[in-house]
Amino acid sequence: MKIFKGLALLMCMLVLLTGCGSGAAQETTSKDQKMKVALLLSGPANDQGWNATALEGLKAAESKFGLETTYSENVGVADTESAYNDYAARGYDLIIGHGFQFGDPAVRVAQKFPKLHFMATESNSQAENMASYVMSCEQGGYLMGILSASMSKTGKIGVIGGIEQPSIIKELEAFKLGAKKVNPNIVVYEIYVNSFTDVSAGKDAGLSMIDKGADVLYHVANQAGTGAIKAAEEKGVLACGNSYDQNSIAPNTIISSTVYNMPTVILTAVDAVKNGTFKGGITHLGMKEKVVDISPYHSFESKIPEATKKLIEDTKKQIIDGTLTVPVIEKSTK
Amino acid sequence: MALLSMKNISKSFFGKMANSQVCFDLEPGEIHALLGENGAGKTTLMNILYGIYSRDSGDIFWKGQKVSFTSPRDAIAFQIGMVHQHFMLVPTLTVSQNITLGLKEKGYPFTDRKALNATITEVAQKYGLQIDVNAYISNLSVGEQQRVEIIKLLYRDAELLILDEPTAMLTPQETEYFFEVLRKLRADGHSVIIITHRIPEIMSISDRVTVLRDGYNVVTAKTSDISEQELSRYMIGRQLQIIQREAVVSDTGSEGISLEEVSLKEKGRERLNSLSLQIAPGEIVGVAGVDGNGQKELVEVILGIRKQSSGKIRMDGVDMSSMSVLERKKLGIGYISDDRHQDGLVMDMSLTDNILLKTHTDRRFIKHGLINTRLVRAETQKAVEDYAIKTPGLNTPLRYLSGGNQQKLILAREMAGNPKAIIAHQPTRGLDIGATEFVQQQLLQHRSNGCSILLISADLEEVLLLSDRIAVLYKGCFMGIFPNTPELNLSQIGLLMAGKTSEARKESL
Amino acid sequence: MKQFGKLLSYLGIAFLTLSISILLILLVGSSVTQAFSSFLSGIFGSFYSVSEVMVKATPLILTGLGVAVGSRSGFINIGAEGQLYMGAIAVTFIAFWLNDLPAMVMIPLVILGGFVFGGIWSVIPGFLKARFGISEVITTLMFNYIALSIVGILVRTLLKDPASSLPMSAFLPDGATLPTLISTTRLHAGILVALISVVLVWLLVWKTPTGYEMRAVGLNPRASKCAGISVYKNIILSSLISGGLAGIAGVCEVSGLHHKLLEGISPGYGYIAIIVALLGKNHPVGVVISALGIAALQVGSLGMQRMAGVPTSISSIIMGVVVLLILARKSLFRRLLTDE
Amino acid sequence: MDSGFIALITMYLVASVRMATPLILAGLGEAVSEKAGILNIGVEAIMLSGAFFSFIVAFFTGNLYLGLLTGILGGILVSMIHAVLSIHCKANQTIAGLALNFMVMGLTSFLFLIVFGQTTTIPACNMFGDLKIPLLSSIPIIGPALFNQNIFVYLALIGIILTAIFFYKTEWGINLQAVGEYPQAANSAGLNVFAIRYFACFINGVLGGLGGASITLGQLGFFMENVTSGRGYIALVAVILGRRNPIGIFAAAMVIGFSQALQYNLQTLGFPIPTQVFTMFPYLVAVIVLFLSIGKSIDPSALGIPFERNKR
Repeated sequence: MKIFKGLALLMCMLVLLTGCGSGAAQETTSKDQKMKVALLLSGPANDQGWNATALEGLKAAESKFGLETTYSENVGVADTESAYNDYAARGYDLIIGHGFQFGDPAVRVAQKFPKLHFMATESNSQAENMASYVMSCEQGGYLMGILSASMSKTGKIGVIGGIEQPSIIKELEAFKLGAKKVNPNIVVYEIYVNSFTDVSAGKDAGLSMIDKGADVLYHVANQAGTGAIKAAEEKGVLACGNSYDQNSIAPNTIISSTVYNMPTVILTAVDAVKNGTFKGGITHLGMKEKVVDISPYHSFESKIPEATKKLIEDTKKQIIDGTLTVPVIEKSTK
Repeated sequence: MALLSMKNISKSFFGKMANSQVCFDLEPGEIHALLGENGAGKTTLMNILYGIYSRDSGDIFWKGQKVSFTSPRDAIAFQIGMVHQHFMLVPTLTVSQNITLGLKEKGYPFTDRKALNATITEVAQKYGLQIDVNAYISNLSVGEQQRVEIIKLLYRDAELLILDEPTAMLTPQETEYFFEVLRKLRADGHSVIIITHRIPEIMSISDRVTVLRDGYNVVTAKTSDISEQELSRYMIGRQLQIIQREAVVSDTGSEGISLEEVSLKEKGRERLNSLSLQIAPGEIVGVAGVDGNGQKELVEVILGIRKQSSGKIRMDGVDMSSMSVLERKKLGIGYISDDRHQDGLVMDMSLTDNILLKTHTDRRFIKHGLINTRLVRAETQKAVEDYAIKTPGLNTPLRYLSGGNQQKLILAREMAGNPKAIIAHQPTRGLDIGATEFVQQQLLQHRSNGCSILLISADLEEVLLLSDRIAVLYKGCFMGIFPNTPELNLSQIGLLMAGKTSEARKESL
Repeated sequence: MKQFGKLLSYLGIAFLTLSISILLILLVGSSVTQAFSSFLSGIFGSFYSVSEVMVKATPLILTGLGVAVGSRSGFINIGAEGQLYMGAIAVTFIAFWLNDLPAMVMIPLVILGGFVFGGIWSVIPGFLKARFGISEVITTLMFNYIALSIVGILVRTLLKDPASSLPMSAFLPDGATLPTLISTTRLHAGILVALISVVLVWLLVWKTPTGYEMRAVGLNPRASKCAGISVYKNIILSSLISGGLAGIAGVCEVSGLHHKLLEGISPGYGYIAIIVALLGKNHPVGVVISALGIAALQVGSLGMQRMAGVPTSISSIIMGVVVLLILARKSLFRRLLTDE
Repeated sequence: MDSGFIALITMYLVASVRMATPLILAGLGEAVSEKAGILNIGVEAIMLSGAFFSFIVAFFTGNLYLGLLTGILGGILVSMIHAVLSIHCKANQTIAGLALNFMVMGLTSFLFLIVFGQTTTIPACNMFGDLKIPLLSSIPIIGPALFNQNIFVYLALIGIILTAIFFYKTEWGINLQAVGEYPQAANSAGLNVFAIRYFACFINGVLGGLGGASITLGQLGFFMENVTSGRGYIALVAVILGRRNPIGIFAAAMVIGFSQALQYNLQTLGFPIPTQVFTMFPYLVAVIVLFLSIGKSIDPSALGIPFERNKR
């Protein structure tokens, strides 16, 4: 029983300390005109992928519009709603959750704070003041499919997915379609490693594809995908990056990368809030909006056949002007 | 010059003195007996010498040089060896591996096992000890294990051998043979300290004797200068009270406990072999025998802790052969185990909770499905008063009570509510003389109340003191059941305990 | 004097922990005062934040209680995490299977279901331990991973919301959701379920013959056997209750908080539960206090991250350090604790 | 056998060995520790610490061997904390291991953040390349799998042989077993129980640290938070499956590695099996094996129980 006394004492001390501390913290909600934006990330902010680009986007928006920004990393499913709520309670005008699982909690909190704006990426939830911004990642995946299939000498390529969920599946499927367009007989290996963080698993998956003859790899697996790139680099085959221009990871391996232009996504949202045009609902942002793009070829500029470059350029144009719609397949056709 | 000299050794456990200012010395080439009741501090003193316990104060001199052993390894380096009462053998290793354990033999760590085995066999044969060096300890009998322990010391060239109750497991005949080995060792220049509480053995083997009582050393003397009676007085501190056993005539008409050809087979070994026995109300049947001949099995089969392979066990005519432990206890059987720490008590629970160990299913103590705490406390309070249990409080964990008080609590619990039968296995083990007498008085008290009592004790004297009849148990068989009369032939009992049926028959002629 | 020394030793642990946290905050380059004030305002700053502590404490109380019940009878349950997920699966299954039942019937039913599912998940290791002496430490640990995988499979197949492509179930029918207690917060009736469980477990373990048997078996199985108490039965029973409580934690998370089944609903509650039980000395009241304490630590460190930029990994470090210090307490403060 | 089949088998084996290496190293360490009676479920923490420290030093010095050494030191550090708690403080070993997992997980990601900050460029170091052993590597099938790998694979193989000799051919193995089975007897025979247990924990730290380093310096060339992703727990499974026998652990780790390799290959073949089925495969196998080995429990008797010298 004595330990309870000790614990109780500790709690008392904490309460006392709060008395001294909390006053100062509360006063930061002053009336300056800076718009306040918060970003929630499901994983570590320095994952060199999905979350890192989002954070980069936030920083870009901050410098462009002079925002006051903050972010939380490693926000688990259980804490999502309280994170939204906490920022809302502290008067953040726009709160962004980066990932599908942020959708439902955002809707719930949004109903409590009708004057604030909420957003989640890749989700399908919506409310009056809650918007889902879906990036048309499949457009990037499609182009990478074309590129990979064109660069393959063995007629075998591979793609590694993280966890099997729609935002990942649609990109993998588009990759397959793109590849088939160039070479209907191409073999595309696909593996879901069931993790976005297990780098070793990503590498092992990549190696197993290379073992089977794949000579171009693509990944939609965040950190785990970095492992796949390492596998390609080690075995001297090619790879395509994802999320941002990953050429720096392996300059002689990465032909090109799909780029999610998170700054544009965030800027679009901030713009809408500023102009009072922020609307709930699902917004698709793709190549047309310059949200999805592919990176420069860097050292591969000279190695990629001109015909391929042209094909990619043309396809991109078609996507932008709407003459080509890349199908969105959210169920794996494995 | 003394070979070993221990000066003013003190040691306490949990605030209780186990040794206070004990002095002890040993001459080269002598067999020195360390005599004392259980709990007098003999083993503690030797464990301190051997480096197993650290002492609180005092000095130890070995060949005149001040030494301080912090582990047995230090003691072994000075050629001191010890055989513990509980054997220190690793069951998953072989005899040979156990004997050389901790030694750095030639080629260590890649020792040549064959060469070692040859040396071990040679050492063993020198003293006439037979052993299979490649056998695993877990497959050996208790007697064989003791042999391994002794070979282990001899192999290590121990100059001084400390033997803790070495004869507890042996039959009188084996003991005599064992003493022969000791004499051979003495002739070879070894010194021996033998811990025991058996006075006759001391008279026959030792050169000198030191008596410990309650952690103090009382006397050290030449064995030839002292009589058994004097030793007994020193050991006990006063004259033994002679317990009078009056014949109890049972008039309850009940049958008591009866065993009918009970056998127990475990792991392919016959542990109990067709035992039949009836204990009438008001009768104490004592079981004599060397530990490990089926005593534990017998007790546990009667209580249902183990299930007999065949045979029937009845209580007052009720067949309880297939009953659970609880059902049997509810018929009115009290159980005093030989190992109170393991079997009888929950050391980390309070006195009240330990009383509950028997009563928690008793309807009397349950109200609306909950335990009636107040009633249990009252019951415990009554037990504490009736049995004069010394405790700081009813909520004190039992761990902090002395062994005697712990045992008293078991008695209070098991003897509450006038049981029809009591199974008492080593009920006085580890108790001081006062507590021992108390326990014995209680058993006799219940005997006169018409209780059937099975008493199992390694102490033949105790069996002789209390029993109406004596059954001799050897290798799971009853070698005979004899009425305990002054005409009883002790030598015959001894031979039967050793399984020597034919010689025993000769003896009885 | 003895009590005083004990108190001092705990204060010593508190001091050491505090020093380590200050060091870590300094390393990260944040201001210590700002970090601490944001930590505390993260906990006590608003009505909502206090309610958040209780929201987080709910599964910790239930899983911690489960672990505590287990260890009382010598069943070291490392598998509360998996049992929690099994409870979450149970509530989802039952809710969709019997979807039009009224809450009056449905709520008790899903709680029972969660108890049974979680219980089964821990009875298997319990059985292996009781019957064959196979260490439950490893088996319960392995069962966590299996349970997690089962959830992953189910939200993509059987329990997946057919109307959506996301790997999660549809929203539970209204009858199967626990009511929110205070409308502006997330505080749901799960906390009441947890507190009722605490009282029931306290009664069971400390006041009934069955609980007595479980405790006796935990402290000395051999003596219990000799006293006619079935060790087998009690390990099975306590592992059932232990897992069952963790299962209820899963029910509360799903029907009180998320209202649907998805992966990752437990950020390691089942593992933290072991720390909760240790700090609470395996006593129901202690479990409640330590669960609140750990929940406050986590909520506070989230606040610290949001306001002072201190990474949340700090709370994981502190939890580890506190437990290590408590394990080492008797050796660290030996001078103070002469008699313990 | 046609050459395609041989190539396939070789490929599987190479992949299995690669995936099994960290498990073998950490598993061998844990086996030594458990034989001496210390159950450390903090293998994950040991590996993570090894992975982190080996990377940090390799990154800043550019010297892989220095990194390897620091990785070992990192593993020893964590293992020794556990050792002090369980041997000296006589604490509950399971809880100590668990707490270490929490602490090291937090600490490594914390320190990584302190050192490198938030970044989108991966700080990477060199890696140990493959060393081809002449002759042996040209043995069909097992040659490429065992003798054309990086230094960690060789270390693991040497580790298996050395621990097997240590366990079954030396007096040390007997001492270890004595300490884990019946420490009182070992003490009485003159063995220093504490020293032997500390030594066993030390070995656990060395091998676990190597296991961690094999991930950063042998497989990836970089560190990320939680880079071990639960491999420490799988190593525990390997120890149980392999029954603390070095060869057994090797076999168990290979089975686990093989199941992973199989998973990837089945996926590339387009089998529509949920990936989670494969994720739980090693655990399921372990449970099934436990069921099958019922009645042959061979845990050291004193596993998880602290040894007290002055206990009465």
